[in-house]
Amino acid sequence: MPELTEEAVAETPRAPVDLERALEAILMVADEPLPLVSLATALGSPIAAVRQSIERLVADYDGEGDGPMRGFELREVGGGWRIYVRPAFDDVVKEFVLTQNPTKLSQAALETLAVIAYKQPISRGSVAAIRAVNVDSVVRTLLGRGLIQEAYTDSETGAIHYETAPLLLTSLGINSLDELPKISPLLVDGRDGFDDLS
Amino acid sequence: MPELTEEAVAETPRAPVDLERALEAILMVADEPLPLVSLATALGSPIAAVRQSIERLVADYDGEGDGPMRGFELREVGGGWRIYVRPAFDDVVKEFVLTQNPTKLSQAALETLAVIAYKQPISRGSVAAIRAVNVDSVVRTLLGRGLIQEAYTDSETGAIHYETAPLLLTSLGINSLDELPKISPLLVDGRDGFDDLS
Amino acid sequence: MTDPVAEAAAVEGAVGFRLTLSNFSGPFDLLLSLIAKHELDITEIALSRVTDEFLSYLRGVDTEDELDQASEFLLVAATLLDLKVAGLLPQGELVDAEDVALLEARDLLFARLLQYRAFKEAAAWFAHGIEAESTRHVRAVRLEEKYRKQSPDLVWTLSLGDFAALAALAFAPREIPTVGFDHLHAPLVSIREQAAHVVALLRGGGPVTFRQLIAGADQRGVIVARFLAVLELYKYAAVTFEQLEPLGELTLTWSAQHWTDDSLASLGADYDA
Repeated sequence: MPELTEEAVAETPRAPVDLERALEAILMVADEPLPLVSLATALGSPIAAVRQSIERLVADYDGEGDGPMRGFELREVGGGWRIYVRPAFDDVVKEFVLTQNPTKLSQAALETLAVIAYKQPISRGSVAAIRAVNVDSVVRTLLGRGLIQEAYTDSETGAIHYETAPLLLTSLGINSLDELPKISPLLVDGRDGFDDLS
Repeated sequence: MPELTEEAVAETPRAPVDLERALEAILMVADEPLPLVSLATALGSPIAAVRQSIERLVADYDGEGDGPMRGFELREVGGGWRIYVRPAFDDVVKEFVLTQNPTKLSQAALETLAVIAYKQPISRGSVAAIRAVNVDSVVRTLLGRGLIQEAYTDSETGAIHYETAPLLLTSLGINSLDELPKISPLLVDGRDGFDDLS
Repeated sequence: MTDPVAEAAAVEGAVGFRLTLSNFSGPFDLLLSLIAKHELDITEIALSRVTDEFLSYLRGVDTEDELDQASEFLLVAATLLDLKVAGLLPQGELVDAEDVALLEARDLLFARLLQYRAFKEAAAWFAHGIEAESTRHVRAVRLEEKYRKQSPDLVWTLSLGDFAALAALAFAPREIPTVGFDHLHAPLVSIREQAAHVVALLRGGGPVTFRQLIAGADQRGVIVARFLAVLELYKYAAVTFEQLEPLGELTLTWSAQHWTDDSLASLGADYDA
């Protein structure tokens, strides 16, 4: 991905309406969340203009303009934009999509995922220390699900450090890790010496 | 698919607007063209009503109502209805597809291809277990590149098994899979504990 | 939620201990459940009140097989017991270092419990989020044939040998072995990383002696790994070596014809097993 400033992308300015229609066309073939910068690159338009067009499309589909509220919506999830069915119609749609809903994550897997999400990058040993149980098989499950990935291997200890994968954001329906709930209030009194436990 | 007459489907009539919104929700996620009768069955609406709603949607997307002409269109193909990119935007979409598809396969894609080549036919789950990462998107890439193909679907689990396509042989400059160099010492271990990966 | 017992068995593939302790994922999980059962807050009193119950869960553990999995429980149990015994002593009088150590152990236990509880609550948020999102439907349709044809042609650069090496790499266990080093508390050394170091030193340069190769390596593990790396590189015909007399100076020369970073990645795979 080339680095782009908002200005640099500008080449052939188009009328905003064209841009919205072109965006719709691209969104029809997208198979992953599309960041503004990818859209701007493909369209040869300034990021600012693309952002505005996206905002207008969101409002359009939400029925805030002249048209009706559509059966679909434009959502920003996992760092990009994609077309989703509007929640009210999720049930209607169900039988038309081949959903192989994976088995639910176990409590142990969810807790391990939470530890990794808040402490990333983190080694398996450190996760095990926090959870006070062996986490090897749970980490394997999370890797296989694509919810976490290897971040790096510590050159001294050889310990693999893990981080959350982009799929986690999509699975949670959030746009970035910043949207995770703050964990410090959950720790109540935030005792000293907490950080060096891990 | 049960046989349905136009009358038999009628059960819970809905307001036409609702019907259009539900239809566009379904059409947004449908991969295959959907016959009227399937849509009518799913929505519990008379076929005639569904046909009218479809016609209104076509006109709507074509900009014949109050709204703009969309970047997508609703078209009847092979006896069913599906949403496609509007041909006027073919160039934009082609440009986008170009930027999304680099000419070289990623390391992850190559490794997955290697696993499939040596273990075929193999399900996605089994590849994921061997590589210890989620391989859904790379398998899609390899399918799209014509390097692998579906071999069969396991009748019990419904898991699709993949095999390499002739293009791989051509790319490697060999005539048959027998010519793949043996790497057997590394294949014997049959890794314990990986079976529980979905 | 699914049946927790079946879930624990299926997900962890665990035998024995987890099942004996029904469905608690670790000692903190059990402690928190016990404290919650008595509707208590996390305090010293709460801990002393649930200690007996906690210990009763441990009585199911009898075989050596389960001991490994039980060790974390036993550690917590020991701390709890110490605290309970100390509770019989007059309060507020710190007599010796042992008491101080006990207070530290107690605070550590509290801190870890609180931390565990925080992550447990976060996990509930994750579960809810994933559950809610799993009902959503995203547009993900096959690319139309006319656009697929538009994809630029693949540039294939791998030779048959490269491809096999890649397969070997993919099938090799991804982790550097840790067993056997843990109890020595020695840092783990990766042969592949040491090989990278060796390659960097040798490649494009003149002959290097093994003595120079291990200069600055202060750990035996690193020296061993570099030696193994040299042997691996020799197997790949990437280096040649010369030793004029037994136990004499070993001189290495870079001799690889086709060397890529991929070759390095597949190096030492045998040692991974």
